[in-house]
Amino acid sequence: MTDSLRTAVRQAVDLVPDLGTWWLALALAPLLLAAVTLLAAGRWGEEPGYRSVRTVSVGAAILSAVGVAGTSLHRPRLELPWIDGLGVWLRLGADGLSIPLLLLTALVGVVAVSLHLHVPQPHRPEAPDEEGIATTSPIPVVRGTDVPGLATYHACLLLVVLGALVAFLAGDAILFFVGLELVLVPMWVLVARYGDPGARREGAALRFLLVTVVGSTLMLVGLLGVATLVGTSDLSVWAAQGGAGLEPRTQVVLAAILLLGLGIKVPVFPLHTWLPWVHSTAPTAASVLLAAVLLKLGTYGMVRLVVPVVPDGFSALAPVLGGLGTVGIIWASLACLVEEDLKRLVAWSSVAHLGFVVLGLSTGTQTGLQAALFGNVAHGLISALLFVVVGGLKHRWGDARFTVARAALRETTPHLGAALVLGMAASMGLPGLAGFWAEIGAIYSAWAPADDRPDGWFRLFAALAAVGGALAVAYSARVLHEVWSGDRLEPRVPDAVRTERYALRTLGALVLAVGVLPMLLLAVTAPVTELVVGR
Amino acid sequence: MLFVAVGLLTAGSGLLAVTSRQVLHAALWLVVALAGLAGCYLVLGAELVGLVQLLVYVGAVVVLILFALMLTRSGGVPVVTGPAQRGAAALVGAGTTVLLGGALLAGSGWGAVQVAGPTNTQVAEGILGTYVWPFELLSGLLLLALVAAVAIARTPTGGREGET
Amino acid sequence: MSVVDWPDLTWSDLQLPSLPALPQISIPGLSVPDFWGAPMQWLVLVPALAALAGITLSGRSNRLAAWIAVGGGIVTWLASLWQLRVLLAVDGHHASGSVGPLPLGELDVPLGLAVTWPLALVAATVATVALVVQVYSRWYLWYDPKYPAFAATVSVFTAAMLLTVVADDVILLVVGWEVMGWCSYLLIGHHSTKTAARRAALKALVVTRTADVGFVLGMVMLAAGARTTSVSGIVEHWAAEAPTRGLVLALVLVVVGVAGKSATFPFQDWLPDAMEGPTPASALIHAATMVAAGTVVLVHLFDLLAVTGPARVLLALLASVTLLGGAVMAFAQADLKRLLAWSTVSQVALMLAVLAAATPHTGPDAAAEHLVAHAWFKALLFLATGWLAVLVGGTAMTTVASGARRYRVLRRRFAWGLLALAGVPPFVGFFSKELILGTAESAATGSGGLASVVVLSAVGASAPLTAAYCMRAWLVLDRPTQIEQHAVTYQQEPVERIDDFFDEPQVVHEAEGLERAESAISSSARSGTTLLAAMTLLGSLVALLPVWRVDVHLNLQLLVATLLLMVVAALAVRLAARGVRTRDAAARIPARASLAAERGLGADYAYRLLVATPVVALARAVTWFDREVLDAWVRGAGAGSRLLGQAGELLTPRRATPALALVLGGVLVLAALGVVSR
Amino acid sequence: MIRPALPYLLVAVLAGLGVYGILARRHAVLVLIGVELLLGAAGLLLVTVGQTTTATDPAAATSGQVLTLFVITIAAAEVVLALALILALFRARGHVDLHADLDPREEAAR
Repeated sequence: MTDSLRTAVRQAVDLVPDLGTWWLALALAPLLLAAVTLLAAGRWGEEPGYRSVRTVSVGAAILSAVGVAGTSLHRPRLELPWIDGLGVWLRLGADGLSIPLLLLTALVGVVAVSLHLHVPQPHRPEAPDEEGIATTSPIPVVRGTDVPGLATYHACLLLVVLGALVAFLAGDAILFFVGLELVLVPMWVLVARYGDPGARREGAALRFLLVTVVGSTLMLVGLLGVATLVGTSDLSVWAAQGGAGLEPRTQVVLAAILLLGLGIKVPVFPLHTWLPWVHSTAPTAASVLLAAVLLKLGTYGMVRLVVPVVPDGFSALAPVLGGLGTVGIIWASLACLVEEDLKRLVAWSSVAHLGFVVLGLSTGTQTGLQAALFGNVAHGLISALLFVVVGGLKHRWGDARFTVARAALRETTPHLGAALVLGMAASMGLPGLAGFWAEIGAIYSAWAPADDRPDGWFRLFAALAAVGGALAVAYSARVLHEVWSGDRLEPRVPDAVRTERYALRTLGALVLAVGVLPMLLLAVTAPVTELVVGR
Repeated sequence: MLFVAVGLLTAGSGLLAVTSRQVLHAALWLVVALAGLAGCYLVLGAELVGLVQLLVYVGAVVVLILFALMLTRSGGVPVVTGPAQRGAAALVGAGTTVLLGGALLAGSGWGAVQVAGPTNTQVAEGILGTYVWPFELLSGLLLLALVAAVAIARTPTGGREGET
Repeated sequence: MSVVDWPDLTWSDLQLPSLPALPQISIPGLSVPDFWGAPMQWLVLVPALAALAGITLSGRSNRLAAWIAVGGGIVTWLASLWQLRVLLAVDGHHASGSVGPLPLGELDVPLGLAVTWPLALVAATVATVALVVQVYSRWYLWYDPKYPAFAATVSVFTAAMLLTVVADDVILLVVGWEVMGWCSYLLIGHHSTKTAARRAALKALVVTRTADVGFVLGMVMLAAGARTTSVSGIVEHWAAEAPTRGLVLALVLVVVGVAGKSATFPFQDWLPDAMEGPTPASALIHAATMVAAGTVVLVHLFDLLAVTGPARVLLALLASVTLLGGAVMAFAQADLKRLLAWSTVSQVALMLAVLAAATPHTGPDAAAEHLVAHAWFKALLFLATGWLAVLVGGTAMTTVASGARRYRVLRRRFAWGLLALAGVPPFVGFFSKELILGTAESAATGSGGLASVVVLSAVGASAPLTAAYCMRAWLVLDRPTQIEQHAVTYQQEPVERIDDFFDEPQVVHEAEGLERAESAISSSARSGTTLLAAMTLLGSLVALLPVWRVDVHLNLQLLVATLLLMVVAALAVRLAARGVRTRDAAARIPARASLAAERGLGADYAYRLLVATPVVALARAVTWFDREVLDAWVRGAGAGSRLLGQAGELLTPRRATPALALVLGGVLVLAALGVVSR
Repeated sequence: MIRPALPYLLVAVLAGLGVYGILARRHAVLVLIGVELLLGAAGLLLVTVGQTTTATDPAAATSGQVLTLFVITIAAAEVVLALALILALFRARGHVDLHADLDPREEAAR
């Protein structure tokens, strides 16, 4: 049954022309051009209307997505000398490790760009005794409107996507770093300028910038360390050498620096405190990008820059990393049980899910790595879905906290409700949806880690991770219990508008497809994991 | 030797140009220093450069500086900074001299070499051949500087003079 | 020395003679294309696709949703029959693939499917019950705007259960297992505007998922040892050596998970609360899916369970406690649905008990057979109760009193269901329970050890208890009505069929006459219950099919003794009910005791005290610590950089010349460094 | 025959004097005089190197003088601009004292 389908798909794929490195250009150039155009347009006299801005940026994102799809299909490689004096080359290319994330980035980019930007309303102070809201409470506007600075906003979104794509495509450590940094500043602008004014957005934005810049600095130090020791910044050379010729002690130091820097970006347990703040402040699209793309850069960096490059150092630190990941799972899930703000809650759940990813990574087995890579993409899809819903809800309610008076989603806004149910189900690791395979894979691989890992500890981690899975069910059910079901019908809020519906359907369908047919993803990453671990 | 004499003249007048308490004197000492520099060029066999130096610097620039000095009366403000600042300046200046001199002397050594400069024809060919694009660019730069200077130095419209 | 010379009887003597080998029907030149796959694939795929289609296509149309759901049910049912046919052809074991092996590195994940006779029969039962439930819920939720979601959920539920039944891979078992838990959450909380329903749904999900921690870990351990997730591979690997501590731990954990899903002590309390869901959902959860899944999983893993002493003893103890406790609790309930719920708790524990008691010699088929039997009669009882509840407006014992008299059409359905539940011959319950008794007895006298002895005594004790609560329910339902008492004779008019499946049902108000009201059910739903009622009797034949792999010696003494005990219990209940207005024997129970029983003996309070409150307190501590301590370094970094900035500002000269001196001096120093270091 | 050490020494001295002049003077025009000396030093260095080089390539051989010419030209342009700026500054502030506080408005706000 599947064989005939496979041939059909292959024939369809063969119809796509191979444009070589032009695919790469198609993936990156539209974003850059559109971002520059939008940035310039706002300063060139009259600000363009929201229709033209949206057309330009959505068009650029879609074009770029097409380019990314072509890149993933034909896997062109581009190598140009860039900074000769430093031996830095402009190496761009996709492999099994980056293709899922590239596609994820392109898709989430389209989703984020197409979401409407709403004027953040000033914070509505809550009187606890006013439980029964008057039926005349204003219905929030959820359609596209002219917002001051809309062009800059879209340009920032495009730049974030561009930076992420560059980082995922990079075949050179310095280029990877450049991509990583390219993401930060527009994201800071998004949070600081377009964030929720009621949530001290400058503070949150500064927190984001400060913390991630610390992470970047550490990472740069680590990268330069490896580059000087290996003698090149070519990632394929790094991976091919596999730490040969590096002292074990040096490897441990390098791995520690890199993991610390990347751990801030992921974020791993004790370094995670910035994430809920930023998420609770950021506008919806920025939250979507932050969760679905930016956090992935950290885990991707671990797989790309640490695991194959300094294997001895990584395996020495792996128990600590796995332990931190596990503590993160439990810690964040517990926090979710009492968190009062819906957006912060979803952010916390991100910490928990990335804990599973980190745990899978640290086991040093192919199974664990596969599960981690799968979890990366799964979390990207799920968190994007959830943030679209939750961000929309926050705008509709005027506040994302559970204390705000609200109607039950199931009764009044069934589309948003269904999406929330799907997202929460996936978030709790329901089989048939994307989250499950990462979770079970991480637990399994922690129970049966690689030979050089301490068995006992990892089994403890596996047990704790399983408990964390149960906690995830508890908090997801809590969210549904509080938000989705209920008998309250007031105050009325509008259901998902068209763009939201399209976004939710696309993401939901992918969550389901990846959950039911995990081999779609696993088959792509399998050769790479064999290379990374199987040596 | 000839160069020693010219050089000493240049250095001495330069010293006076930066230490003189009289504004006008400083400018005049600058004339001497730049003229000395032109002499150095001549001694080194770069006649064209020496002449241009005389023409542009001694002829034009210094006149401009003098004009500026007259236009901007110091208005009772002391010309020279306090002793601490001067001490620091002397330190940095001396440091520059030592560092630069040390580096250059270490590079060249004390031996004598043959002066083998290009002829003026060669220089002209160089300017209009190899370096023609920078040369053309420079003319543009000069024009731009001229226009910009006029624009900046002009009395702002609606300013004090416009009212009277 | 026995008074009567009991004949020596084994189960195989009772079984129907094996069918002669069917003639091979070969259709020449018509090779079945590969595209059609194996029936077990369709068993899972069809309901899943029906759910997907129901959600995406039906929109707001209940009618379309019903077509899709029932159509999917029918195709599933046909697939289950096809499966039986295939099994007949291939001699008892049929394997197939599903979505294909997963490239998960070192771990071998074939994701295979396989069926044997008992499981194929379970699958057929599940498919039938699911179809009946679909048809029934179309009528039951006719005006419900959320019906499409409900129907789709039922379809997913069916798919998950069938997946659990036909899975030959522990990952697939976990998949089906968890999806069922989730679907039960949705179904129980279907009336989400009711606070009680929301709470019950939350409780069901959280309690079962908590126990599932053990299930998942146990499965992971089994797979990790064998380096494969295929059930046959796991059994082969672990059975090859003597039971190790790893195996014991894994199976104990699996048993804990099974206990959660099967509502066995100490996780029993979610199931009675789950009565808040619509009745069709209850029927599905109780009869064929959810709670029965534990039995199915343990049947899959029976070869390992049977050789692992501690896990068996644990299972036997839990199941025995639940078996007796559930029966007692059922007797004390003041609500018919809750009575049935507790009876489910008890009956499912019976299946688990026999699994604990069975030895490799006797085999696990008694549990599977009771699962099939239980599915028939419990589905029937629930659907009949739902029907009655619609007619009389509630399920409290006082409300449903005389129900079976007022609505004659329900009388036979209730009677047969309760008789089968009590295990009276010749109903299906009798045969399955006899087989259980025989298995336990064989094991207890054989090599079963402590677990079998415990189970045997518990099973023996549970029979009269079951008979007692069945008798109680029947007495209440069958209480003569006022009218009858006055007019003695009851005029039964021919039942009028006034509706059909896809037409809107005409709600006949009581004012038009009680007799006609009984037909206020769609004819298809009605025929569904008729089918189930028939199966409580015809199912006996299924129980006697020669496909059950049982090698059980039947002890006729035990059998007769059990039957006698049941009669005595029933008579005692009858006596106790005399003189009570509602003919409810439970009225004799002290009020405090019955109230406590209705509240589940405070299990809910215990859950909250022992688990929920500490966890939430821990969570609060965690957030406090996170905010005040972990976040400190971020805030500290912010404050620190601000301080640094202020210090830098103080150091910066405020005038141009010194600033320039600093800059040039700095350049000079840098240049000097460059020159010196060269 | 010439010792290149002598012009090099002069270059160093002139540069030092230029730096001293830039740093020690308060009057903006006098600061400019220091700048001129620095530029002169640069020109002298270029010419010296150009005249003593042994390169035969015409582009390299002429580069010393040509670049010095360029430097002189650019210096002229720079002086013109700088003086215009100084004039504008004088108009705005009434003095051209570089030792004054950086920004009076900022000081007032402090």
